[in-house]
Amino acid sequence: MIDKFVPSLADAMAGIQDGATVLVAGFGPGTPELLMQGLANSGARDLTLVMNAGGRDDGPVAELLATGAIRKLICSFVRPNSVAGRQFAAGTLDLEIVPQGTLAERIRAAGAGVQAFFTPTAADTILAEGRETRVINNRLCLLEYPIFGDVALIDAWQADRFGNLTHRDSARNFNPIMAMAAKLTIAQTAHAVDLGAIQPENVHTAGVFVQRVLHVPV
Amino acid sequence: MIDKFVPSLADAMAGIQDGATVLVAGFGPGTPELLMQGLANSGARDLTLVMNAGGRDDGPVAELLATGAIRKLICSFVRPNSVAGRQFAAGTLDLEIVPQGTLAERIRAAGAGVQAFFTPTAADTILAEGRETRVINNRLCLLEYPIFGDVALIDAWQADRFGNLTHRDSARNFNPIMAMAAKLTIAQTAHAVDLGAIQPENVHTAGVFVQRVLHVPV
Amino acid sequence: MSDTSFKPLNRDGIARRIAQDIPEGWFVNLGIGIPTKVSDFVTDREVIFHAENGVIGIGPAPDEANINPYLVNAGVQHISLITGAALVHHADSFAIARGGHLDLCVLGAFEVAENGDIANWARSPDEPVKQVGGAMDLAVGAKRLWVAMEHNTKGSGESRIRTLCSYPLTAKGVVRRVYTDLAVLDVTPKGFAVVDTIPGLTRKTLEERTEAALIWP
Amino acid sequence: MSDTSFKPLNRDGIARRIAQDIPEGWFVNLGIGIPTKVSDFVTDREVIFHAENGVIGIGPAPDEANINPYLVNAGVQHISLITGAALVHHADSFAIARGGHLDLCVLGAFEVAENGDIANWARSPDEPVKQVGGAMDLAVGAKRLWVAMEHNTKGSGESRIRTLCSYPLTAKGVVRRVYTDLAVLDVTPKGFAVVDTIPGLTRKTLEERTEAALIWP
Repeated sequence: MIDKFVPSLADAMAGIQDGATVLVAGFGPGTPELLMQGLANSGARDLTLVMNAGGRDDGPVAELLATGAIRKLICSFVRPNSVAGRQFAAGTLDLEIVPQGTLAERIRAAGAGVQAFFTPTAADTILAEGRETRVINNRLCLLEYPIFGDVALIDAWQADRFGNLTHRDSARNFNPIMAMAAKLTIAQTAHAVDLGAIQPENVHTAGVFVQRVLHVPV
Repeated sequence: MIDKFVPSLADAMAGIQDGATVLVAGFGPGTPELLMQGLANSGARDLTLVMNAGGRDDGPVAELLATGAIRKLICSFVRPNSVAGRQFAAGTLDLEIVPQGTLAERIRAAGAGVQAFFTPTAADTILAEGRETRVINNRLCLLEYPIFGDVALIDAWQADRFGNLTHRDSARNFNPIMAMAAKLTIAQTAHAVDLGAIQPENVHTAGVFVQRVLHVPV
Repeated sequence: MSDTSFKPLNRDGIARRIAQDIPEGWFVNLGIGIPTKVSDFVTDREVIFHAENGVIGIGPAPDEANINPYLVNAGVQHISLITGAALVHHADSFAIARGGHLDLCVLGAFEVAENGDIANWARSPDEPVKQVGGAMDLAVGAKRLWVAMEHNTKGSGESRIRTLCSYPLTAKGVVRRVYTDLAVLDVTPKGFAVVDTIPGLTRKTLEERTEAALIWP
Repeated sequence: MSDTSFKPLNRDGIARRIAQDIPEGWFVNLGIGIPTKVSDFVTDREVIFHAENGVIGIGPAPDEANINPYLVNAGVQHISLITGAALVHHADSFAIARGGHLDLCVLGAFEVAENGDIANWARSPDEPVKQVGGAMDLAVGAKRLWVAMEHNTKGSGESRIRTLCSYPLTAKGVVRRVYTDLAVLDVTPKGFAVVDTIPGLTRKTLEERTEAALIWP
């Protein structure tokens, strides 16, 4: 029987290697807060964290960064007055700033087997300096590469034992695409439901993209 | 008030220009048969038809091709014993064969503002002859461009006046991505429903991608 | 700057002025700051507002009692949904922005130039932290880009309406129109064209307050 | 070819043999033809079958009375869904195939070569019509590719197990294993390795029937 539920946070986080690239979803709601604590406590070091809001200071990203386990942060913005901002200023954190739409598209590309793509976003900005550009259809475009995750930490509203998920309202955000982009996707879910409780037409993240599910009742 | 419903097939098909690129969805179910008849009867000529199953002979694609209005067909396969196969053999139809996944991805790229992408699919086949390839991450990749539609003809199960759609079961197929990829997306729907009848979380094709809706009760 | 014959619009005033120009049926993304307020003033037409985090059909801000903790806008403020809303994931949401499906995006900015360049994310190329967010995607992807901002900087009163931007760009040649506390300016192939000005503001004063050349009707 | 000491597997037999090797929990795409039959023989394990048109979790073929006209597989045959199925659109469905999310794809083929090349869509580069479908996407995208086919061509009895493919390729170097009516062969860096053969088939006969060299255990 396929059953992706794991009994504990420790089981959920087992096996994350030093040096891993970890995708963390969330945009306000939809942030897998318990799994982020689990990552902070896991002892894994030298990590690359990919998280849109890595440069904010609300929520558990501050805790995660404060462990010093994050070597590099890939995100769309960093506030100067945040843990990430201060670590970057102090030279202890590498930073890659990616426009939010390009970030989403690069993550989706990793999940979809797209090996690179051209986008007009940022092509005529300083973010493109030293990088490959090309004029396509009279528009200057920038070549972007997928962001593959070793691990993705995601959040769900409902999950079944196949790992099929729903996400509530705007808590969907990066969750479905990060699930696609990682070798090991770990989901925390507010509700554990029976197989069949989620209508096939209304699955938001298909179980094929999810390897472990931890039930974290709200 | 926003109301994308149109009263007749003639209204649905109004304004399709000679030389237009028309995306037509469907994979068995999910084929907008009435709209295809409308296109056949519209008098528009010199069209490029993009349709996965353009090379099959079941359904209204045969009728559409038989009008002689299609100059070029872009699809993933053509059976020798089909209208398309015979027209191609007779030299009256241009043919571009695209692997089905690349076809879907090129259509999605058009909708998503991706100006080109590299994919391993077909990179080491005769379909890549004379085209740009590049080794990325030790894999030979082929450069592919988006397929933009002037018009998309799609099928839906439910529609509201904003143009939000659901698709039933595997009738979803190319419908959501073709809706994204065209300037003018025309949907035929089995059911016209009140605004709010489709749960926001379970809209399959958002109204932003749909310009006209024709109610065709089943 | 002590001219008291005119009263610059406040932030709500700029938002209200923008709202006047949005026709029914448009599909619109509003940036953080003044732009977010625009929807408050679109009350008599159906306009569909989009947020980068996957919300299509933002409704009014809820009162405290009706906050849904699972529903926020791109500024992570609580929102409601209109009837007929739809929710998508982040890549699909930016497909809307980048794929040319927005009739309009309204962004805030530090500077706009007469060639349509916009700078809204950093005050220096060497700035150690960079707050890009989704602005670059929206700026190149929307069918039209309007900017909402104060005409002059708060401290030194420098013009944000520029011959050339001095700050790092968000995108080149994309701004169609600028709404400030003093005027509405179209970006034309010949430069900034004055669409209208606030009551009491003289041509001379606007020109003094504006670094770029202005084309008058 | 008149050796009667062995009985080649029929198409169901090949499918049954493949089914034996699929462990519980795998996520599998089955091509048209013999591969489609494989799922009929996976009855005691949970294996999730995927179709290119967006079906995740194909169930058994329905009887006439229970046909759902809105639900077909990649061969446009009517299917049912298992409990726990999910439906996605065509780009998301091929994201599964191309993004490396399939544990296994089983395709039919005209030829397989000892370097793992597969040819399954055209018998000549000049063939006027080309039936590519989704095979090229599946062949390069799946974590492992197995091929199901008859060992020899029907007419002249030529070997489909080749040193090099003679037909236009679907993809290079991707086949891991071949299941024929005579044998199961692994594609290894040194060539085809015999995994097993049908009862009564001698080494000599298999070698006569096979153009490529065989590595025996």
